[in-house]
Order: sequence, then structure tokens, then C-alpha cells
Amino acid sequence: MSDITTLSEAVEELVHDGDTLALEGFTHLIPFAAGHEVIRQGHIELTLVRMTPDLLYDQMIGMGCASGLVFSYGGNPGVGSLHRFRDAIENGWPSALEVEEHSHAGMANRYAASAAGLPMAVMRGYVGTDLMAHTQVEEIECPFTGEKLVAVPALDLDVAIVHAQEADREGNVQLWGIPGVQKEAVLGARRSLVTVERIVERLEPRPGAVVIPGWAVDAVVEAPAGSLPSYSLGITERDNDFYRAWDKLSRDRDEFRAWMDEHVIEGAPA
Amino acid sequence: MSDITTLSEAVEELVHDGDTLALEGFTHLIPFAAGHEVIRQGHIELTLVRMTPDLLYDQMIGMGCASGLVFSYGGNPGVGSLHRFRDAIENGWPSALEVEEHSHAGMANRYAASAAGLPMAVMRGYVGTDLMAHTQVEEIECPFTGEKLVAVPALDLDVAIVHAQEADREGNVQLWGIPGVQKEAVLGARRSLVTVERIVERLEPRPGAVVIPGWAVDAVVEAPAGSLPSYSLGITERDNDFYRAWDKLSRDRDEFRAWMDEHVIEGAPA
Amino acid sequence: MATEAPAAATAAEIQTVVAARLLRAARSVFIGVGRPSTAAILARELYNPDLVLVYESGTIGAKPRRIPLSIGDGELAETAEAVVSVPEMFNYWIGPGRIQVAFLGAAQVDRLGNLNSTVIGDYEHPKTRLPGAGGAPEIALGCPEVIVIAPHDARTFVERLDFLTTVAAPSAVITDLGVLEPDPETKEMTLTRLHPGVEVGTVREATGWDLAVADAVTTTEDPSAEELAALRELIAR
Amino acid sequence: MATEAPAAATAAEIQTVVAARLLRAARSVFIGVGRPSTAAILARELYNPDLVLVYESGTIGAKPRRIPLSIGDGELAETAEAVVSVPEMFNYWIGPGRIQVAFLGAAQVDRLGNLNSTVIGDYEHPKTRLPGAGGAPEIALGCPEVIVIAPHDARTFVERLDFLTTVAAPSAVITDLGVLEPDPETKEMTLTRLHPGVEVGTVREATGWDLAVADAVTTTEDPSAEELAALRELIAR
Repeated sequence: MSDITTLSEAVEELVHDGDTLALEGFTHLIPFAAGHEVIRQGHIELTLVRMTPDLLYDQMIGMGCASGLVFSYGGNPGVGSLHRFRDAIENGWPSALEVEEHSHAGMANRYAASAAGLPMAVMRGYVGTDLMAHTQVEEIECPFTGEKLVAVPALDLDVAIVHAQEADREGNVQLWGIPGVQKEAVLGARRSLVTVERIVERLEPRPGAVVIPGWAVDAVVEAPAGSLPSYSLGITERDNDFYRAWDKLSRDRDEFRAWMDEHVIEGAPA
Repeated sequence: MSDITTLSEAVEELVHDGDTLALEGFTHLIPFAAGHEVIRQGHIELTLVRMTPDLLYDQMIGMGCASGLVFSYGGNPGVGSLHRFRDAIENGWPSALEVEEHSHAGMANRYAASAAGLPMAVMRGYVGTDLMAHTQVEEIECPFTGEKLVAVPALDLDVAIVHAQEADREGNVQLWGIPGVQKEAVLGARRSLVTVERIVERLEPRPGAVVIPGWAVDAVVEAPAGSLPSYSLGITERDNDFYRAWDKLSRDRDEFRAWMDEHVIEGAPA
Repeated sequence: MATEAPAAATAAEIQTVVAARLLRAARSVFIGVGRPSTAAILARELYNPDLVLVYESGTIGAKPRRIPLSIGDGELAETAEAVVSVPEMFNYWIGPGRIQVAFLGAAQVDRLGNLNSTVIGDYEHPKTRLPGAGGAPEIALGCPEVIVIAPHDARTFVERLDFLTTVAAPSAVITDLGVLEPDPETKEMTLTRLHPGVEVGTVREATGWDLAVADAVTTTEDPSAEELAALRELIAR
Repeated sequence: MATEAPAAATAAEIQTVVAARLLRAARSVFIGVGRPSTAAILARELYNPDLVLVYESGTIGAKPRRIPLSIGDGELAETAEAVVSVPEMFNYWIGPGRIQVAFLGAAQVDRLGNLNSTVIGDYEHPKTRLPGAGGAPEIALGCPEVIVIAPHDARTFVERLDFLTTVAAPSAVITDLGVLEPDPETKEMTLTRLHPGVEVGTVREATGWDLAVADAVTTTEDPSAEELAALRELIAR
């Protein structure tokens, strides 16, 4: 049974400077509220892991939380660049960012290997690309057919944080809609936190739902609207206007910092 | 879009003597009606693949359909032995049966590799057991950690047959309850047949359902009660009495043959 | 009105109750059908309502009211917290050791607690073809603690397995005569406990190797009236 | 009442319509956001109602009524035949080649149709850090047919990629000026079609390598009034 606690307590207990931390959610259910709490607590030297850094990691990188980034697609979906991500890589602002990048298939398999407690996963890919020379991937031969495949290493996650629609009072979690790699992230990390839109008496089984038993999660926190400007299918809607506005808001370092101060640092929940 | 056809036509078109054939369903949704049609059509020299041969493969083996069996647990669950399976292995009746056995984890990973179109899957297991020397499994080293893991080869399936609760008129399939390895079997085989309890106008999304799009399936056949004496959750109930009765019915070769003649050979649907 | 005194516990009932008691503090247990399943359901009803029952069919946190005949019975799916595919069960749940205790049975057990469920006799020309490995090898490898439940006789407890199906290294072997536990040094399964009324000599005779006996062999606490009543009521449902 | 004649098709509109037409007979198409997604949705509405749209977010058979901003928009999940996890999407659907056609974009395209979406400049000290590989490398490897959709200019169509992200070997590159297809012998992307009003010289100038031109260059059929109206109505929704 997972602890049902507050966001500040959960982040204090589970996240430490220097951790390797995954906040997952593939376009859907991105745990913005939890990421903002990590920013407010001033954590530094984090290695941030996420397939699609999205606005959340743009914010965390721009606020100086990260010394490393492991990812596969660092864009503002449908809009363009992530300016804080680019500024960190291109100019080392606010600090140098060590980058380890993969393809989506590679990252997905790395998460799956972590969830399985295996050191690696085997797949087809990478061969012939320049990624091969710039990331962790090794050729491996099939002992039955002789085919050359590639191996990618499991992710080594200290903490995973995901957002879901619901949990019950025992901390059993249910999410539905696009499931991404959230189950793999939670199962693959040493410690895990799930923020939810609402805590309910009893989980009503839903079509397409992923259920994670409470005993496989360390902490559950109620965080209504906690995935905005991403969304929680059936409860909140994606704020596409904010995704577009971010392109301008985030271009200038000072404007970005001012926005974060006003909306994230000062905007702490009681 | 899959063809919606009759059971006899589908089996005639998709199953050929000598095929490697998987009829899957882990305790639940075992495709008995389709297996009986394979028996009626007199197919021989099949290599039958199934994690748990169960009564269905006991029947198919006893009726002389199989020259090979690939499996991981050949018992009558909760009851005891499968007598036709044992008679084939111990005494070569009605003909010799070449056996290739794995653990459940090995078989599950072999199905998953087939569904992924990969030649093999990597896992932990087998090491230290006598299975290692009697089946297809090879040591493989993790290129990142040096850990010795094992590789199992993908299944090479000509045909997969599974049973589900529902399909719509486009042949989209929905099953719910214990999902077993049915999705992997269908996606991993060259040809696939799904028998269903009922064809509906529109699939109503269900909690815990696995949906397989019609374009990923070759043929869909309506076969009400087609998983009995196994069951289709929400529609039919497992006939536990028959599983117990089979222990006696199947011990004697003549009694077995008489029962099959009366209930399967003569019991052909119009 | 006088109630008839209940019949004394049978050896099988004692075995089941002893297995159930081992789950008093367990978080989760992996079980097949038969006596292990009965013991785990009993433990959940009597001592440990939060015990998570996991069956290899894919049901996590099943809450059966009756003893299932097969590990895929509908009631298990309908009462489970989560139902997953077989590949997910082995890869994401069993392999990484998320299920704390595994209850396993076998046709043969050796002095280190290794198991045979494949063949009696030669593999190529078996005297008796058994069902085979099923989930056992990777369940034993993945679960942090393995407990073996087997009938105590010399056909089962053998000097040498006809086939090594599962490397088990159990923390305990619960039989209908007593309990064996690994010697801390040699890891050999050693008699540490006798069920009520059983003599050491009986266990020795029912064991196919020269059975080691602990210095202080304890005696199993008799099943309480409540335990016996609950077990019998469960079986009768 | 006289209706105003619609404005002539823009280069971007022609590019989108040409891409959509290539999906007339396709069974399934893998798409990201932007012009590829618009083209595929248009194809489904105009020519091929059974076309299966697949987004890497995990939605198979999505039926969006509007152009999604992101590949994970709620409408895609709500209208899909099936929604799967990202590992399942890549391992069970894309990897084995179940999705027939892939529409890919890129920041740079070379003469063999290989793609860069990683960096402009040196990898360690990039001039411009681009988003990175995303799903492209394994989508290009898995899908039987790859079609590249890119704006035609010399910054995009380069002699040498700054980074080889995706080995694509496309069957066609659809630009806003025309269509390139691989020469059957050399596999070099060769100009085979011009959009209405475009000259060969314009395309040569907009290409960073010495562009090969097919012996018989055809001209793209003008978007019909129906195609244009449908595209504009879709974008306006």
C-alpha cells in the first residue's frame, strides 16, 4: 500500500539532489505539478530522463535543476523548438547539460528493460546512423540466426514520477487514454510517486485503463489539474494555446525566469 | 479488414498439413471449436504450439493430428495428467510425438519475440536446470554489464488460432478477462484466425479489453460457446466437471476414440 | 444443545494450515492450484487480509471466495486488482522479484530443495511423463523467498532427481509430516519441525536420502478450532 | 448568386494534396504532426475512408476530425481502434512492418534520402540543436515504404548531412516544388515531377547538390476544386 501524502512531502522524501529522475507521460498526463514542486524545492544536479522533454523539462532545465538529460525527442510538439533546452545545449545556460540521446524505440526498450529488471533490451535499429557513435548502444548477435541486432542498456532510475486520473485510498492507481511508458517508468525505478487528479473511494474499471497496484508505488498525491498544460483524458483538456505561447515566453532568459517566478515559484500550493 | 467466414472454410483456407500451429488461450478462451474443426478436417503432421496443451491438445494429439509439440506445461489443471499427451510421449500412440519444451517465461518471451518480428528474446532463467540441455536456449552476455543472460528463439508460427468474446463486422476483435498470449500469437503468426462468441454491430469498449484491429487478422468466425469446456469470461462458464471427467474419459484409447467420434467427428456443425 | 466435537486435523489439513501461517506477514504470494492455493486463500481470510495473491495466469491481487480448480478461473480475473498478459506477468512482475513469496509443488524434491516436475525415468524414454516446468523455474529465480509444499514420501523426497526442472533453494519445505529448512552452512534441507504425533523415524523412512535432523526439533502447533473450521468451510464452499 | 472563385493553390497546399494522393490505396500510414498529419487526414476524408492512421503516441486507427497539434491529443485516443503503450507500438506494430507507409519530415535530406533531425553544425557544439531522432530511425527501418515530406530549399536538401539521424531510402520525397524519386540504378533522389508553374531551374537552385533530373519530368495535376476546398475546410476546423 502506497503512502497518500502531500506533494511537498512526497517530493522531499523521494527526490534528492543528484538523482536520476524520470517524469513520464507521452504528450498525455505529463506530471507538471510534481515537476514544479521539484523546481520549488531547488533540486540540482538531476539527471532528467524523458522520451519527450516537452515544456516541463524545458522549465526544469531553464531553472537549473539538471546536469544531465536522457531523451529521444526534444521539441515543442507541433510548435517548434524548446528554447531553454536549446540554450542549455548550445550555450550552457544556466549550466552545462550532458546529453544522452536515443531514438523513441531505444528509449521505450530501455524503460521496458528497467521494468523487467534486466540490464538491457535487444531490438533492431541504430545501425547506419550517427546516433550509434554518440550514445549507448552495442551490436549483439542472435545466437540462433546470426542476425546482428543491437542492445540498449536499461535505464537506471532513482525516481519515477507520473500523473494519473485516479487512485483509491489504498493508493491503487488507474490511468486511461494514451498510456505511454508510465507503467514501465514506475516499475523500473527504485522509488515512485504518482500524482492523481482525484482520490476516489473505489476505482471503477475503465476501458483501456492501466492499473498499477498501490503496493508497487511508494507515494500517491492528489494534485487536481496536475498535468496542465498537458492533459488528463476525460478530466482536463490540453492547453494548446499555452504550448504555442511558450514558444515566445521561453525565448528570452529574463522573460522566462520572470514567468517561472510568478507562476511556479510564487505559485506554490499551501 | 479480416474475412468473416465459416469455421470450415477458414480452417480449410488457413491450416495445411505440416503447419506449425498455435491455438492459444491461457486457461481462458481456449479455441476448442476451431481445434475440433482441425481434427474433423483430418489434418496431420502438425507441430502444435501452446504453453498449456490442456484438453484441446490432448484431443488433437490422441486423434493423430500432431507430429510435434512445443509447450511449457502439459497437465490437466487442478486435475492431473493429460493421458493422450502421456501416451504419445511414453508409448508413441497413435504416433511418435517430437517434444520441445520450455518454461512458461521462455514460451511467453518466444511469443513476444515473434510478435516483434525479432529472431529471439533475452531473459533470465534456465541456467542450472536440465532443461538447458534439452531445449533451444543459448547463453548470451549483456554487452553493458557482462551479465550472462539467456536467449530463446522466436516461435516460427504458420498459423495462430485464438478465441475472443466479440468481433464487429469489420473483423475488429475484442477480448477481455485473462489475456494470456493471444495478442502475441496472432501478431506473431503468418496467418491468423479468431473465433468469437458473437459478432456485434459495434465493439463497446470494455475494461481490461485487448483489441486487435481487423486488418491484423486474416479471418474471423462466429463460433458461439466455441471455447467450452474452457470459458469466455462474461459469456460462458468453465465446465470444471468436464475437466474432471476427462481424466477418466481419456485414460483408455478406445473409450477416448469413441468419445471423440461421438462428440467431435459426428458433432460437426452444419 | 451440544455440538459435536470436530474431527481431528488430518495430515493434509495440518500441512495446509502450516503453509498458511507462513504468510501471516507476507506482502504477496505467488501460487499455483491445489494445496498452495488453498493455503494462501486461507491465510488471506484468517491472518492477512492485505495479502496479494498472484497467479501466473496474469491475475494480480485476486480475491477468490472459493478454491479455484484452474489458475485461470473467471473469479480470479473478476476480483483481481490488475490482470496482465503472460509476457508482462513474467517479465515485469515475477522476473524483477516484485512477488515476495512463491509456493511451489513438485513430483520430486532433492536434499537441496531442487525440484523435478518434468519426467520420472529417462528424459527421452520416460517412465512417467509429468506436466513439465510451467512457470516454476523463473518463479523460483525471481521471487525472493520460495516455499515448497509436497507430500512426504520416499518417491517424492529423492536422493537424486530424475530431471532438474527448478533450482529452488527454498526457505522451507512444508510436508504432511513436518517442515524441512536449509542448514545455514550446508544448505541441506534439514528436519526442523514435526507435525503433531509424527515421529522422527517416520520422516526418515519417508525420505529418500539420509535425512539430517536439527538439534532442537520443534513441534507444530496444533491447528486451532478456528483454523480448522475456516479451512473446512473454505473447502466445502 | 455568384460565388467568389477560390484562391489558387499555394505551394504548401499542393505539397499536402500530392502527399494525400499517395495514400489513395494505402492500408495504413504512420504520421507525425504537421503537414504529414494534415495530408493523411485529408486522404482519409477524400479518397480512402479505410486508411488506418497510426501515431507514435500509441493510437492505432485514429479518426481525427481536426488537425491535432500534438501526436498525443485526446481526440486521437478517443477515436482510435486501439491504444497501446509506446513499447508495444514500436515492438509489436512498427518494428515488424505492420504499418505500410511512413510519412517523415526532417531538417536536412541528402541525395539518398537520408535524414537529419538532430543538429546543425557539430554534434558536440551545435549551431542549432534540433529536437532529435524521435521515432524516425526505427519507423524508417520498419515500415515497408517511407515517404519524406520537406520544404524545398538548399538548407534542407544538402550535399552532406551534419548528422545522419535516419537511414530512410524513401520511395518519394514530396516538396513544395515537386517530387523526387530514387533512380532505379543509383538510388539517388531524382526530380521526376514538378508542381504546376515550377521550373526545373528553380528546383536545382533550391537543392544543395547537383540534382539529377529524370528524362521525362511530369507535371503534378492541379489540386481539384474539391481537394482544395476539403483541405482548406480541414485546416479551418
